[in-house]
Amino acid sequence: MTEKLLQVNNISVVYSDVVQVLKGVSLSVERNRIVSLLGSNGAGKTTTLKAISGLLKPENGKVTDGSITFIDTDIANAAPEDITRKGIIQVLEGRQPFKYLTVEENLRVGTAALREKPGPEKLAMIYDYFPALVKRRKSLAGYCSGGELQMMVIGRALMAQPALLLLDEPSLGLAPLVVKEIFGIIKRINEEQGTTIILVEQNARMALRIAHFGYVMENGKIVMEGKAEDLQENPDIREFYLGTKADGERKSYDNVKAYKRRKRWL
Amino acid sequence: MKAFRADPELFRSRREQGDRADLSVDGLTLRFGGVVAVNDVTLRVRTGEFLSVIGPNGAGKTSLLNCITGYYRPQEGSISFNGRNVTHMHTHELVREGIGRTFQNIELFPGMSVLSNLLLARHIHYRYGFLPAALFFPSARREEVRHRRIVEELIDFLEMQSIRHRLVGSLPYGLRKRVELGRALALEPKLLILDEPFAGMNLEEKEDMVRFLRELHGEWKRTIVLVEHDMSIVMSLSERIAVLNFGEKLAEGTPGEIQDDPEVTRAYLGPSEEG
Amino acid sequence: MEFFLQLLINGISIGFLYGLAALGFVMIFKSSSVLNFAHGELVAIGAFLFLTLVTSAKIPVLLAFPLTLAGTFALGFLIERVFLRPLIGESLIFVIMLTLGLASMFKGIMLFVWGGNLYMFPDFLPSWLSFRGAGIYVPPVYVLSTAVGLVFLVLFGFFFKYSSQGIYMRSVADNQPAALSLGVNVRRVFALSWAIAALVAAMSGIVLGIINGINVHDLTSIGMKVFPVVILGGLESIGGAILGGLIIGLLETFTGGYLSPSLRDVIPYAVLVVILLVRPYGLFGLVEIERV
Amino acid sequence: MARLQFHPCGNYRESYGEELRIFETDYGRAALLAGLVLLFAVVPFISSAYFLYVINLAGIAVIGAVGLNILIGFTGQISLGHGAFIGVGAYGAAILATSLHLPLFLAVPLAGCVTAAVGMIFGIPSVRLKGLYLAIATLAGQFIIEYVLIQWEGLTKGTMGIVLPQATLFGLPISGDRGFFYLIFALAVFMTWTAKNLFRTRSGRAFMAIRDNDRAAEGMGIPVFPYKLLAFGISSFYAGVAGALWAYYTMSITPEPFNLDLSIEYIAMVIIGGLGSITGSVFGALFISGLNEILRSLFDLLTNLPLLQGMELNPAALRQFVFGLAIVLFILFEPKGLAEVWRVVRSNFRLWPFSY
Repeated sequence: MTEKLLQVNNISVVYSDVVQVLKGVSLSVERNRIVSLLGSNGAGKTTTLKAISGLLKPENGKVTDGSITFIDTDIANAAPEDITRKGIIQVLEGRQPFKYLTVEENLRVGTAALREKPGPEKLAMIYDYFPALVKRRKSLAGYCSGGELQMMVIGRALMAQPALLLLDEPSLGLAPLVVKEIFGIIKRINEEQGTTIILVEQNARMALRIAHFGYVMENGKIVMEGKAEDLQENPDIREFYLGTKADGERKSYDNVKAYKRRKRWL
Repeated sequence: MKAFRADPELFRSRREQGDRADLSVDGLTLRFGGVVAVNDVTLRVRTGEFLSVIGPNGAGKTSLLNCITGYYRPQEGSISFNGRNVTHMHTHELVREGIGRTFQNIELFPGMSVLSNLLLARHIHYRYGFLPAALFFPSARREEVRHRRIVEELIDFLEMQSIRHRLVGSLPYGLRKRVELGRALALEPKLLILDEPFAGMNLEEKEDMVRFLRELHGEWKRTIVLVEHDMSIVMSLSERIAVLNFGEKLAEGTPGEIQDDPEVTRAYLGPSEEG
Repeated sequence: MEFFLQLLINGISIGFLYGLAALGFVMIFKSSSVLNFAHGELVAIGAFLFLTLVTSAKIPVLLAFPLTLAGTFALGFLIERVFLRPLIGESLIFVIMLTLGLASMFKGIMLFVWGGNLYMFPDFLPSWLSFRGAGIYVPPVYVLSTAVGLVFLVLFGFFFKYSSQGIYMRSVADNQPAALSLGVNVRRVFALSWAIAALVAAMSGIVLGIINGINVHDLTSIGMKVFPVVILGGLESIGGAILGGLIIGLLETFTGGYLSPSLRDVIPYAVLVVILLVRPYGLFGLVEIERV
Repeated sequence: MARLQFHPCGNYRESYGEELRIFETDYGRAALLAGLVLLFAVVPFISSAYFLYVINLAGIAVIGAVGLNILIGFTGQISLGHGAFIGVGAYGAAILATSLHLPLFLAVPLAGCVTAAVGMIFGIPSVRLKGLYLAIATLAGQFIIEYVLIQWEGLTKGTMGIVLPQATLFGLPISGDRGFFYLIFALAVFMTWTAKNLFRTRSGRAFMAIRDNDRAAEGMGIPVFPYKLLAFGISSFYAGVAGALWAYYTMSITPEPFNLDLSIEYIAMVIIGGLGSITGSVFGALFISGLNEILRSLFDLLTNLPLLQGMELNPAALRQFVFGLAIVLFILFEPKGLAEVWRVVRSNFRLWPFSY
């Protein structure tokens, strides 16, 4: 039950041989868990995901130090085709649909990494998770709304039968109701399919609610880690990520002052 | 509150026109290949007001903004700004009328520095002609310096001093959003339209942005239209909220009224819960 | 009337040939959004390879044909490997300029080897392929070009619409990072599309060679002719490529037949500009989906 | 204020005006001045007639290449018709000089204006066409202009060509290569400088905005289509001036040289020099012109070799191949072009002996 699926060991990532983005990041993910990765913009969350999925390479990035062990092989700097074949699929930030393909064709591309193409029951399963997609199956993805697209790209990734699903900001730019729906589905996928998930989110409140474990990143380093329940109780997390005051009351933007309180770990 | 370091008059290139920004949208309808994106929407924005537009994804919020800013041509209805019918104006003409905006998916010039991005937004405020520029007459040089000074003021205001020479493409998401706000401000718009400026930001960045917007509205008396999904921000900043659903206006009112509207709760907010 | 009919038939056959040449071009564009300026050179290389195999190496035609196709397939593969692969992820303009450079290089090599002379294939098409009647005569090669054009149209159409590999190709052209994230083998897609494109180009080169004879300048200029063809049809459309080919083929033959031969080469471009002004994405091209 | 700055170490500038300078250091300005003195006072007197001829052609190419880079490199509109526009300039000047008997100082700028007008006409498709579709529309322009140059015999005398009168400037005959050297390089330096100015001011920035993101450019109040047309106009004006000078310099013109190959040659200059760099276009033009001459001499050498006497050598083949190879190698190994090479060399030189 507590078997390690992924072990990221002290990795450093450098872009174009000059810009160092990650400075010794370690994290471990147990099977069947949702692990949430929190942190400010530019902290290196997306880079961490890309280091795992191998998508650094097309952007001139490289893991220069440390190792990434998936089950029992080191996948640091491996080609993205090989990593996806091992069962790690990343859902990119900003959705990235194939605009000129229909929704169903988009889903079909999801099977690219599989040697044996699944039958129609797989598609049916996706439509079961995302009923909103059924009536859009024949329309071009470019004409779908943000919520539909987010469902489509998660569905597309599910088609690949991932062992480890990397989700980058699935709630970006979505309406509150849709965000709730999507997080509900992510939780269901984790419970019903047993898919292990790493979730990068700005919406810490939602993320910690469905996650089992959490990491906090700042400036290319992990600065805090713990069980999701513990993180939710941590006063710093509450102040800077959840927006709750020490007494449990929700902080309001009405009181935003002209000065900033600094984080104590910086 | 932090005010302009230098003479605020520097910023008012078009003082004679004043800050009047009355927008009225009447019976606006926009269709895209069979889909009705905006359906008979009527909306008013008064000078000095802070109006938020909320609604589910695909409800037509961005389409509405795109009609107001001239990117889309509505099939029916009219838009007028300060009493002038602007329904069929091009985007660049609307910018001259005083409507400036930011974009949902960030539309900066990634290969240019923050400074160049902001200077570009000064385009309509330049007065020198083509020939003096090509020969770089002293008049052109003086104007370049004048605009540079204005842009530096904005950089100060948005606390971007340390990144002014960085390429925009290399900046993290949250900062890019800030640059985009700066660029919209450099246009000196009377009406500032912001399309999801908080998306993808963490709490801290959101607080910074709220600070800027509050000062823009409170001190600079800008008229602002905001599209945003983060309800706590919307409720805290707006004076009035309009709700769109399936291209139609579902409700309109003060934050208090909207929060208690059962229809809005059902279509958009979902049952409230504490966490 | 007979003159008209003859022109019509000629136009259609030439049109199918242009369409065929354009198919390879569309293939590359559909998978990688690259406008291949070296396509005319690929057409010429195919024709010259076939010529060499048939005349110098004295290999029988039935064997030389598949050998040529295999050779150009390999060549396309190689071009992608050596020249285009290092540019994956670079700005598109560089890739396009690279094909311009390649075109110049290939043309130089061919001129070096074969000069500007005109060569002829030995006659090998069976006469039963021809058609005579109603006062018109359709030579076998025209029948051949029409048939080959139709076959490839159907083949390509099904390939892109339904086969997994075809959908992967479209996905790569659409959004390369997303395709990579799902495990689509982008490099294989590119290599394959270049290989197939070179093969199809060679096929049209051989048929063109039978009609007009083989000359470096004439054959490479087909590379320029595919532009109005594919643009008319819309850069991404298989059916559009064939239809564009037909339109250009007919326009050319009729201009040549009724107006003046010197106008032949200009009219397609003039028509092209007019059509593009009315329909900026060609007759069947995908309208760019822009969301602000 | 009078403090000279030789090395760019740290930002010592005291006013925004200083940041607007083309050269970061006084050293750079001094070097340019020295270069100009060398160019105008020394080069014409120590060069052989042949060398002067070569650099005169290179100077003309500089004007054309700077023009093309304004369109492709700065505004992002790919044009495959630059060769034809140069032809329009050449014919414009020739016709103005022979039919209307206009003097050179009027014929050259007027030819530029005529070409600018023609360029803008062929730029009209840019109102709706983008990227590749536009590139093909300009290709159509190339072929249509070529056709008109050959077929409109009443105006262009068709393939016969036009012979130009002796070039005079304010009554003084411009004689020989040295005379043309001053004319060509005065214009080349002036037009390069103007282009530099363009891109540190309003219109130039608008061009770059259109290149980077035309929707956002529109949102900055930049009327995109008029600016695209303007870019076509300016670029063609440069082409027209280059063509006019070429016509006067070679004294007689035919439609033949202004074909697609010339367009591609100019694209090669721009790519090899570096897209979006004025300095780069200058380098690119010099490089390609130099390469042209080297290939020509190399070919002469080869044909005279007894070993190769029997072989039928094709000069076009060699040129085509080396051209293509140069483009391919630059794109593969230095896509930012000679401008980048120059920057690296310069900064190494400046920081020598401490490279870090």
